[in-house]
Amino acid sequence: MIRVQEEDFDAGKEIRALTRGKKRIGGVASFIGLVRESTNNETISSLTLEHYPGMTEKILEQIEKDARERWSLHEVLVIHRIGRMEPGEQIVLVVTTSAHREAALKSCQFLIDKLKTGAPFWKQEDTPKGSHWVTERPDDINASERWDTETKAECARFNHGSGDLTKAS
Amino acid sequence: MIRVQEEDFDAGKEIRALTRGKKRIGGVASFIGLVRESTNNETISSLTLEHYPGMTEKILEQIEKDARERWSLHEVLVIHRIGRMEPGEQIVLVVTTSAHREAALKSCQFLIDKLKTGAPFWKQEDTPKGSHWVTERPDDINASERWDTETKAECARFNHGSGDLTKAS
Amino acid sequence: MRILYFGWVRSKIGTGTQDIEVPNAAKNVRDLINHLSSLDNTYEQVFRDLTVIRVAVNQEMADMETLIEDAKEIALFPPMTGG
Amino acid sequence: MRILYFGWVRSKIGTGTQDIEVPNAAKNVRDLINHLSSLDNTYEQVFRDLTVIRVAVNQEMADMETLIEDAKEIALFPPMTGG
Repeated sequence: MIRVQEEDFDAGKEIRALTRGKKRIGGVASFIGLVRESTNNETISSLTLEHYPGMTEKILEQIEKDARERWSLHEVLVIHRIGRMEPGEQIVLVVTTSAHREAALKSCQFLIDKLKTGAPFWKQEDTPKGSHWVTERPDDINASERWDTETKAECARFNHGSGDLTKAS
Repeated sequence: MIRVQEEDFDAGKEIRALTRGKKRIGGVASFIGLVRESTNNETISSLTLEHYPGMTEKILEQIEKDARERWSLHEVLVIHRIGRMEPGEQIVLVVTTSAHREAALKSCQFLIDKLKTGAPFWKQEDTPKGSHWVTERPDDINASERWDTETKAECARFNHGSGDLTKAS
Repeated sequence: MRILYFGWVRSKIGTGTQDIEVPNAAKNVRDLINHLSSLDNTYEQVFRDLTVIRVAVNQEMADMETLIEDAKEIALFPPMTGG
Repeated sequence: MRILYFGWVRSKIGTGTQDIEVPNAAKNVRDLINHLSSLDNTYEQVFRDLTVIRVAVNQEMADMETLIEDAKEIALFPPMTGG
């Protein structure tokens, strides 16, 4: 499930709603991205996120679909905020659930890695010296691309409980 | 921080308490382990966890220390429940926080992998056919051991923001 | 044709959306950008280095050679920085 | 000396804690286990296959060859299954 919204989110509440009554889930992995007070030794007073409405949702849905092809997952949730945020505020939440922890943890990392450079969001940082657009980090490009070189067979190694999942309604 | 307790936990509340006012944290990774309703096609009516009081806390503190040597982490929290739990209940919570996502996600996986086979907990499953002690899974042993063959240099590659962290009070 | 801009491309051009008449000779995205650059010095500056420009045609990632004949919506923007 | 049992080892022995007089000749964990097995058939059965037995001496992981001279507390248990 994909949500793009201005409002903050309650990760605990979202995780509870996602897993309630789903007794086949053995592992829940989550990642929360926060606005930091400084990057590259520069003070950040606020961050503004803009996106491409319509395309953002399509791309995030495709990334979720790609994750589900690689791992046997039960529930998946991505919430990405847009608009203005201050240091300490939550930007993004990724939650993945599976019978086993490996699929949940790997797919959580996959989703956040992929959406960093593959979903149409753009960050602008406000600093005491003025505003600037954030440029993409080479580490983020590498983190995304490593998943493309990793074979699906490699992922399948961590992919437990697919038999169970097939039987799920 | 390590907690071994009978009571359930609220992951969202724990994460909020851990990150509140810590504006140098950019990524929060978490893992929640849940009791599944069945394993190996056998129905589980409940799970009872026993542990070695005193040693459990020492071992978990050592695993946290090992994680902090491998990655630049801010806050770390492990809550492990003991006693009787029913399907759908939470067993364990691991939360790691760092300036960047890679350190948070990797260390979260490290902690859960290590405590599965390295901390003195023992699970007993109650099924309609009776109770039995859970045996260790070969996959869990492999998941723990892969961290020992992975060099610390490999981890350092993901280890951003250590300069920042050194300056932290 | 509707052209959308995001990030610093939007900031520099000064608007996020434009409806533009594209000449029939413009077959692909590169042609469209060349047309824009011929119109105004601002476009020429924004699109001088195409290695820092990403493009989506009808909300799907595309490249400079993608044909625009069936395009309803073309977006031009810098590398994405989400998460 | 205080001996602790956990998991199925505890279930089979029927208690989690015992205070035992260990003969001076028992130098390491293996000697201690042999001593226990000599006392009672239950111990002999539990400790027949030592590949499934793990040990901690003074709350630190140890093995069958670990010396027990300074041990206050020795724990015998199956492989751990936490998380």
